[in-house]
Amino acid sequence: MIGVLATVCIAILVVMGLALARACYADTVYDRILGVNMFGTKTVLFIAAVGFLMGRPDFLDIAIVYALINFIGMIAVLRFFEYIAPIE
Amino acid sequence: MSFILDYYNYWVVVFLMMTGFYIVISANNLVKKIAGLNIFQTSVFMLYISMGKVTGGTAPIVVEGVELYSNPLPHVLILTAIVVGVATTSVGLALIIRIKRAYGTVEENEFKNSDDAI
Amino acid sequence: MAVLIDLVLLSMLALTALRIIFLKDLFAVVMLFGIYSFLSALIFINLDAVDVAFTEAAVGAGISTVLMLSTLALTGRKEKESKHSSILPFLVVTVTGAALIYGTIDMPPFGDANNPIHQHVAPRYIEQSPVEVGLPNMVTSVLASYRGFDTLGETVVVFAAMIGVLTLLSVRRKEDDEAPDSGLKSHRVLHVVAKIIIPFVILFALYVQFHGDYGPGGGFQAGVIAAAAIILYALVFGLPMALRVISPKFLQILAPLGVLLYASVGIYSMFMGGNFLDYNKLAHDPVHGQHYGIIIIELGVGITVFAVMLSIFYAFASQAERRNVS
Amino acid sequence: MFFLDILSGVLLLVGVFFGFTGALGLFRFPDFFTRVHAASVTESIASILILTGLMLQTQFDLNTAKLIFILLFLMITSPTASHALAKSARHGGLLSIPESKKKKENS
Repeated sequence: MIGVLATVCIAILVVMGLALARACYADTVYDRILGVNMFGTKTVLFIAAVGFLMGRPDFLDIAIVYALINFIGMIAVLRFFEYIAPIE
Repeated sequence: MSFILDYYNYWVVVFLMMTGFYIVISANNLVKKIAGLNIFQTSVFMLYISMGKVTGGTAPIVVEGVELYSNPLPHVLILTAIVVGVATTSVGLALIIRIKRAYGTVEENEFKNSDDAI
Repeated sequence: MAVLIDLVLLSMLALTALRIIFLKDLFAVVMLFGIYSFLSALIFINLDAVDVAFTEAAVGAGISTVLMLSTLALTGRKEKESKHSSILPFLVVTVTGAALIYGTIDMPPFGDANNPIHQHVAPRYIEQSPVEVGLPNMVTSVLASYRGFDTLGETVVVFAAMIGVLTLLSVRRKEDDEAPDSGLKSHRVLHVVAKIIIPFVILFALYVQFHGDYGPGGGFQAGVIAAAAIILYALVFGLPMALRVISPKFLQILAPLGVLLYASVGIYSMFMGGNFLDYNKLAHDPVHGQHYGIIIIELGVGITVFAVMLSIFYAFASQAERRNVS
Repeated sequence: MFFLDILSGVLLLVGVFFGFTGALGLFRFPDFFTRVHAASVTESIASILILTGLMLQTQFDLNTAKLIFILLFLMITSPTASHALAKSARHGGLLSIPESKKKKENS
């Protein structure tokens, strides 16, 4: 079972890397926000999986905080984006 | 090989610290400087936490059947430092807003020029 | 496996930091900074510092990002090209970095259980704190009991930061209330969803506050999460609505109240014949006394952090909104 | 127990596969709205599968409850976030590929 969990963790890391690349090199602002959002969601899954891999799955509280902060960050970005003049 | 494994954590921390330092001294924009300062600060946190880690240990919350725990002391110091760090960051950002209102810009060389004019 | 994950996360962190240097769009810088905080919190989890990861995720990624975004709303989004050459800063940084790396070689190896740092007070905390304080979470025991005086100081610093921000920026006054507020009014779905999840977030904050003795969490994290719930409300429904729910005046009373609650535990323990913040004297049984003391001071910390974070957010957000109106 | 382990392993691997396709979609799809589609749809299914797979690993205690809470939270917030993002992009004047083509022809 450890093997499967390790595979899952590494695969999620790869997905996080792709999302990070999207967030770093994006054509439009919205693509960047999309990348950041995807990164956050995958982080939640990663924390959950890595807890089981390390044998101490009682730290799922942190995953909840991540999910929450990811959502709030997203809303804040959309909210303040209205105020910031886009550069073209 | 074991030499690298023993120290790579510290080296990456130094790299991050220097990245933050570079942004602080080279960036012209004050908001970016604050971001650089935060990167620097986080790398210091990481240095402390790296020192507290014990290989094979686990998080310092008691469970049955575990003997080896990581050092809880750096965790305590850094936990409070993070909250204080964000509080000081907010004071810095508030200062930036006032600078923007007073000088009309947050670019370092521009308000230096307008200071000299006075 | 832990080493591999550590390496991958650290290299992602390094890449993010490098990318931040070259981005001129400050909006993107702030978003990458959010990712940076998330990544460093992941590394803290991997290095067994779950409480720190909790705080970093909530404070670093959440509150810092929101504050920086609201500053950007006022100062503009684009960084201007610098006319200075970047060679001198690069040289300074390289020399400093080389010196620091030279310094790390004298450090004890990473993760060795015989390192000097693990020899002095840490064994006492690890072996004795479950007996003396009676809590499974050593970080909470050390934070609230052994180093309680230090934590009182940190709480006062956070409170002082609130005073600093409020002297620099004023919170929106009543007469501005007439101003049209855009909020995220057109997002109907968001309104419904926010209404559903905000109560759960506050419930979760209470869980973190009172479960902090047994798992990761405590006053600092709970205060921030509760503030985040109200911040979410303010973002979705507009600042005036949030000001009506929890007024800045109320927060300005709440913040010193938390600090006073903390300090009064210390004073009370002095009256009971102990030292300042000596919880053993709070009850007949020392371990019970420790429990009472820790619960009360964590509550004080939580109240202060909640009030401070929220009033700082109010101060920043009302600046952003006022500029939008004029 | 053995059966549960296999089931959980399958769920985890399939979930990761979906997550990976979503990340590829971020790069391969032609315009922003299709990319949102790729990201948000796979995100939901990947979270469901991975978190359910992890739930089967627990002893059905507090951890299971927390996983269910995370799952519910993600199921509510992640589609909402995608929706709000797409809507903002629409307000901001971002066009899909057929629309921008049409605009070019008209002008």
